[in-house]
Amino acid sequence: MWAFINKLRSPKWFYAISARLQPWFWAAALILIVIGSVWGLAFAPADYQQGNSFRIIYVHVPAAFLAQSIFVSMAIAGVVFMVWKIKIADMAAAMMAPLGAAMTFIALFSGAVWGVPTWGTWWMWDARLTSMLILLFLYLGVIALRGAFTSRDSASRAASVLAMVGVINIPIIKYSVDWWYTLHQPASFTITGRAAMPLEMWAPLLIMVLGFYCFFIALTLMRTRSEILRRESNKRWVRDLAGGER
Amino acid sequence: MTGTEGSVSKEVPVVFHGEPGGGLAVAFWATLKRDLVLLLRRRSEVMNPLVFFAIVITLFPIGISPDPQLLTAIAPGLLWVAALLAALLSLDSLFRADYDDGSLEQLLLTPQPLAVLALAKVAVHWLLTGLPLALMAPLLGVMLALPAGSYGVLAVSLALGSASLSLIGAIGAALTVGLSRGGVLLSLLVLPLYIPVLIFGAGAVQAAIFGDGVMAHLAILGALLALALILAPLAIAASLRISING
Amino acid sequence: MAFESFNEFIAMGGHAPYVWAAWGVTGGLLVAVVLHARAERRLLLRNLQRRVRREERLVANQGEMAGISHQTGGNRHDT
Amino acid sequence: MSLRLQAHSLACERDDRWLFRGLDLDIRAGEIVRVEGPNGSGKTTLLKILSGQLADYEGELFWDERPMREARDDFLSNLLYMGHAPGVKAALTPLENLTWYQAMAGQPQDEASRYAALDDVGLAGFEDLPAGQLSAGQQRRVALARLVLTPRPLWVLDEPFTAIDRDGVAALERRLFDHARRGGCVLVTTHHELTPCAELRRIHLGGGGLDDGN
Repeated sequence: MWAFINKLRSPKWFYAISARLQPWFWAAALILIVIGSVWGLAFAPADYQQGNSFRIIYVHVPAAFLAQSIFVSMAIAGVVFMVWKIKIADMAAAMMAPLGAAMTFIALFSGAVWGVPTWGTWWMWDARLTSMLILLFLYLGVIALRGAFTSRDSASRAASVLAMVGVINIPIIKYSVDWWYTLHQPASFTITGRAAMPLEMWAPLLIMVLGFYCFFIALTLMRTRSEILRRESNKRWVRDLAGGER
Repeated sequence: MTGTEGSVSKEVPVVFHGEPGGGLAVAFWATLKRDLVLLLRRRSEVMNPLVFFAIVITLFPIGISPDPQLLTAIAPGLLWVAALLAALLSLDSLFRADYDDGSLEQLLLTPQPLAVLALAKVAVHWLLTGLPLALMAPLLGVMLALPAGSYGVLAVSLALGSASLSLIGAIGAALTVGLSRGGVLLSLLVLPLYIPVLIFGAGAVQAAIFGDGVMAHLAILGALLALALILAPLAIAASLRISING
Repeated sequence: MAFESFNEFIAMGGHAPYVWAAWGVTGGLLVAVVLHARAERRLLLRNLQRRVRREERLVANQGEMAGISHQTGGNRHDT
Repeated sequence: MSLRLQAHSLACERDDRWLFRGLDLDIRAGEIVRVEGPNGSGKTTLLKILSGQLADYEGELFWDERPMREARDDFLSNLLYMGHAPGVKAALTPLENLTWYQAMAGQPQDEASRYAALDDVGLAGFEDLPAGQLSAGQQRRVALARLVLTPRPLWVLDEPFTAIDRDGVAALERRLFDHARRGGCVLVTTHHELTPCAELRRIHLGGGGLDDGN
């Protein structure tokens, strides 16, 4: 564990190891997402209540999962950066934020589109959609705060603190929004609220979720490598690398 | 210019100090008192949020409808949202003056824990913003045709909730104090985190109108305040240290 | 297979606009994110190479100048 | 207990630029250390690190031969720091400003000593005026009154001569040398030339450079 943390201090080591890991995650992401998409779109049975509009679940739920997971990952990276002063963690956190915002947007958009055949309206103050909207604001806050500082060191620290504060608040927000929703609309049903789903329905969902996670890891590795090049461009080994890849 | 200037007795040797003993309470009260005096000398800064609160509440009947029934329905949320925005208004200046004149550095360099001293500053913000807003809210409630019997709950919920708002908001203020244009960013960072307080605060007033039990809401507001009291000062202290790094 | 024919698949039992809009936006965004990451990486590498080449030229030039005028106290970088 | 502030191979990197590297310091009682260097060479940053405000540096700091992390509270209760900004509240009177500082230093509240301190820096008669109505030099003097009010062995002063008139500069210089002679220690940055003497030491900060390491 400690050896690993110490290795993480070296961007050079990370650059090398991520180059080897990256293709596997890209391949896994591609395969899983293709299988999940074909299965979910063409082979999974239609929902007896919602018909084929239910197939939106295969993008909505993975995106919503990832949106929350990425925020938690960002906060964990923030802790790692603040406690052990590992710059790689902060670089990764900086690269995760836009993807997290994109995933939150996908979850919101697909949820809104799903709302048309289900509730007959583009927007419903559904508990899940409302928390997703708040999560989007939290993401925008972290991104804006990081962009507002002129000093990168301060930006990193401030974004880390905000991510930690946000991650403590996410469950509180989620529970209070759920509570608020049940208070105001006790009768209506949530789009993904049912537990009992046959295997043919949730197996592709599981595959899609896994595929999205692999996509997130692969993209974060790739963009963190780019960020290393950006931030360490004064270092000798980066210079040699650029010279070598001519 | 006096003739005695610089006449230091040369016999007295420099005194060393041991570990600081007490003094925390003294420093806490001194900071509290200093900030109270400072704000009371610039009374317009204390008045501004209150006037803002009143004006916003006036805008709604004009913008929507003077119908008392409609106003009764939206009054709890309206009063809470307006009070929340009014409290946000004065938040930006919470650490700004100290940052500009250098007393923030001095605050950081006392042997006393920074979190406790920051708490003193937040307490002043609540005493001169949150508490007056809570006391003023029933008056505006009359103008929004709030049913009798909910006035006490409105004031208590605002008093409890605005303390949490001050604590959470101070984190944002501490993060943005080093930025020249932190005001808008501050609202972006802080407002999503205000949502749980808003839900239970407005919920309490609504419950009072419907004659439901109010204690549950107030208890949750109290729990949120307790959590904020424990965690927020630490985040504020960490954020101030980041901001002072510039 | 949940559908009898390809046309039925496209029609999605009347829910086509919704299903395909959600999937389309998701797919489009994923692809865009990947393309952006690739473009970002290429641009960074190109800029880095340009900078390295420029500095090499600079060092080479200064080396020549030092050789001609036999100066040693120049502001040469020993990279 | 002895006054000794040490730094081993201190380095500070700001946004991929080294402000200084491999800086070794050993500051003892009875010394006046003047930190010199061109603008942007990290003088203020060094003072902030040495006064425990900045934590993002490499290398080690020792106070009283203990690592700074352990000795921090003890260090802070022996330190008097004055930054670029004087830390004087414009809406408060000089007397009220000092009241706060006295409380923050953990000293007993004592009005007579506050009057004496203001008297000493030439502010007699201005005690009850809001500091905002005083001149910039007088506001700086309010801050300087802390040197008299709060006896601390280690002074870290960032540009303390700013905005002060010639008599005031001479008096402040006397005060610094006097403090060193009494076994105190002064760490100072200034554009003003200090009169050379036995206690005075200089630290020169140059520019950083391209990093060749990993």
